[in-house]
Amino acid sequence: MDKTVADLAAAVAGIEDGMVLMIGGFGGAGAPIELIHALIDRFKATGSPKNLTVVNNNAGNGRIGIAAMIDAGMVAKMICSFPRSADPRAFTEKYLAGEIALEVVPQGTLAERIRAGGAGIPAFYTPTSFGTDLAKGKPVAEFEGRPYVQERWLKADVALLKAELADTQGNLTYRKAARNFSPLMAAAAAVTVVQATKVVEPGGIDPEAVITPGIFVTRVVEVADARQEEALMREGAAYA
Amino acid sequence: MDKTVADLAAAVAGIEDGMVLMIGGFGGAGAPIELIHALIDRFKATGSPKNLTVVNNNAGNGRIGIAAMIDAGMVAKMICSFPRSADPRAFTEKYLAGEIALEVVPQGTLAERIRAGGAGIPAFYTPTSFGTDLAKGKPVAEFEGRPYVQERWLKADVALLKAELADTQGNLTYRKAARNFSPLMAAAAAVTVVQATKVVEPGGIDPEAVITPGIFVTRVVEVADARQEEALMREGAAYA
Amino acid sequence: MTEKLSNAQIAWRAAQDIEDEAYVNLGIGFPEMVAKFQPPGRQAIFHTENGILNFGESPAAGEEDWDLINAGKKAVTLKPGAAFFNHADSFAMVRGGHLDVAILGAYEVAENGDLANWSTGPKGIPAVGGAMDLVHGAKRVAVITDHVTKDGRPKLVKHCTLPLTGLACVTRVYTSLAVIDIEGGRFVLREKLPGLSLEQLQAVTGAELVIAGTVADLVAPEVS
Amino acid sequence: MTEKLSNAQIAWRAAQDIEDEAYVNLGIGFPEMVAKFQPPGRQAIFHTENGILNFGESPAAGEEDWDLINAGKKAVTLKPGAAFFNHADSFAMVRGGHLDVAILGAYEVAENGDLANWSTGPKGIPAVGGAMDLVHGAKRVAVITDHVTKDGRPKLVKHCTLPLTGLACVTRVYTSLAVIDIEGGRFVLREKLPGLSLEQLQAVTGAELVIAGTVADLVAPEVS
Repeated sequence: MDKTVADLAAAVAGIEDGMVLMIGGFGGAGAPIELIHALIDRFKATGSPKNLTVVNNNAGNGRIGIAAMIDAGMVAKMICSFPRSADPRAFTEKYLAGEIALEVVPQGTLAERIRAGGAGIPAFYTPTSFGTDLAKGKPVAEFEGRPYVQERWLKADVALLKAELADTQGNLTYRKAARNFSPLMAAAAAVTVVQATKVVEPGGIDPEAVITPGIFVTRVVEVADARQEEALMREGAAYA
Repeated sequence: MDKTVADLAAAVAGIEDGMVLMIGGFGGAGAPIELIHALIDRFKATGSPKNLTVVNNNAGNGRIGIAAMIDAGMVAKMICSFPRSADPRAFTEKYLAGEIALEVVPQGTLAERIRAGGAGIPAFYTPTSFGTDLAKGKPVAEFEGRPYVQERWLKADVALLKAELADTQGNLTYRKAARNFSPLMAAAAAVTVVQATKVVEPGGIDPEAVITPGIFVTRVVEVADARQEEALMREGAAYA
Repeated sequence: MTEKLSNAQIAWRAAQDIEDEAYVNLGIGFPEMVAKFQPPGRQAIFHTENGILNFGESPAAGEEDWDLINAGKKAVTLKPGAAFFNHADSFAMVRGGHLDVAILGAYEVAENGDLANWSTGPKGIPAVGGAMDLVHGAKRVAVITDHVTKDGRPKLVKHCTLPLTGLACVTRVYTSLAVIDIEGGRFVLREKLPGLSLEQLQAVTGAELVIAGTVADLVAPEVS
Repeated sequence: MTEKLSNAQIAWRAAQDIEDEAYVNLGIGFPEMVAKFQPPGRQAIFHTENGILNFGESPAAGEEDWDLINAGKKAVTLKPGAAFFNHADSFAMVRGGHLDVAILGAYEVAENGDLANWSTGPKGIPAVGGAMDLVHGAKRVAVITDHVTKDGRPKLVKHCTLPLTGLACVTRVYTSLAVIDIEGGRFVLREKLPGLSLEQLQAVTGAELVIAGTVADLVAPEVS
């Protein structure tokens, strides 16, 4: 079994117009910048993929990563908890112009919906958002006298993730707080694509240390010189 | 912050008649034999705790651990997925005599109910058990045309767990497949008591390697010479 | 009719349909044998409910590590690329549809794919384990079983009479006499022992066997 | 009335109520200051939604590791005993009631404990983050805030007019003028600035202040 592919273009193959993409990361930690930019390259060369729905905690920062996807016109809808950032221009401009849709989800509910998608749980109840605008239209129920909101699972066609180590079977570790949503997204997507800073042979990761077991991973590409989004931001980088 | 206690008796203090106890382990892997036996010692000395509800995947094996609790007459009800084992006499005798109650829960549903208890999710839907005797009386709902059963969270007054490493703040690692239900139970119990094979200072466990963060742990006791339940079984051990 | 496949031969036949690199869960007991018969060149990855992916054979007697066991509580070993995880994550793999194949035993299988394999009725002590989760999780749920009960009654039936494990979940049954797919609520015969007539097979099957295309010979080598 | 506590002083006051060994989440922005003012001898453990328990101060400029950030995307450091975990586990800590205290900012707090702190209405771009989860998770949810808005209107009100974050969730409010508990659907005054009369305080508060027992002086040292 060898899930590695030769390059970034092969890694992002098969992502089509209209798909739902989960993209790992919280702020810059865990953002798979190289995978995203490879997808932008394909869009620029072929006009596809477009009309994407992107699931991420945020909605892009500056002119790189998800923000650059939005700038390029690939994204029809964002599902996120916090569409603000140090430099939210890309999303803000499109949103105010009515050119991008937004589904705001409380962060814990977003995490749990993704986790449910991967775990085969179609719906669950949470106290979060009860009585607020974000619960409008959702079923509510009482348990032990306390009100809860019913939330639905969230799945994706493809997840794009950044890992620290991957073995060729797709077992993953992450670096510090770059873990965040990625293990959940790995399970919730039909196809999970991972850029790893280092790819090792099976046995190269201690079975106790595996955070995402390989069963959740479809393709792995090594990006040894991966850049951290926040570091790029501070250099004033733009991908255009 | 120092969550360690001096001995097993102090570790199991405060467990009272009628409480719900989650006990870690799947078969012998992860069974906190020394904590259980300390609780039996207290029962024998004081007549308490009794009328306990015990949550575990199984219902005891041989004459040690949970089986010895049942033999001693401390357990009023078992919540488990599989009340059979190599030597299920203790449970079987009491069950056939009508002296112990049984709630059988599919193993994945048991895990998810405990996980929900720790995660503040009062109810969720699962395909598991739909149309079977184990779904009787439970609400059902359709999502995308497929039927699901509503299941409720499961919480406990106390969890008794076995860890490999613990630091004094309660961060835990487990040994191999001894992990099983324990990280879920740690979160689902009001008081989580852990016997660890080795206790280290904060910083002694790599933050990436922590499986159960200390926030879920109340008390830690070092049991350096902890015995494995299955190994004791094979020696023919009995705790009576 | 005395000729039939041994349990090992049934397990061998089921193993031939497991693709290379498939993620597979084998039920405890008889289905565990399937792992032994993977064709050369194929390497499935085995999952056990109690939190291991990519475990291997049993260790030699005396070499067991009892913290390294499968769902049947038997000692196992690890292959390179193994991973440990907790029970919630383990059943997320199951319920979330991440397994390619689950192979389970059966008391009864109905022609609509209903499975009964966890309870022989109200007299015993009920014990379900992970079976009810597995039947709703894997992309393909197959059963291996003797074709009839010990006292000769059909295990493939019109309707199950024993408590159900899951509804309409089984898609293929490997028995001691035949390989049968469940399609459109019917038993479709794919393979049968060469010495067995269709009439003989139908006589020990509790619902109609449908023929759709070729019925191949069910042939298994001597294995154990 | 120009005298009031600075933000740092409000944060200092809130910090005095955090017990030793408490597990605490501080909202992004102003509430993050609370961590600086823990009394000597007490050591809370701080949680951040993005998957760290037991993080510490910001590193020196140039020493940042941008994979080691808090929910406000600021670089942090680790203390001994820190742990990383994924977002589902992080919000299990929140929603599951495992945090002792959450301290959040506010646009409005109503006398029944309703909180509005995520949206200033339909004109802006909505962004909620983890606030709606935090108000339902921690054992104690406190707010730190200026007593009035920048244009002088009360932030402590009879009913919130802005979109709600959570219903009846706040139990204590630390403002630039007072410390107020929410009990039985009323604002109960516990402390006020010594130079401020009850009438003056009531005049800038949008719902009745109830006196129940002693009203202590709210005194904070010069901190920044």
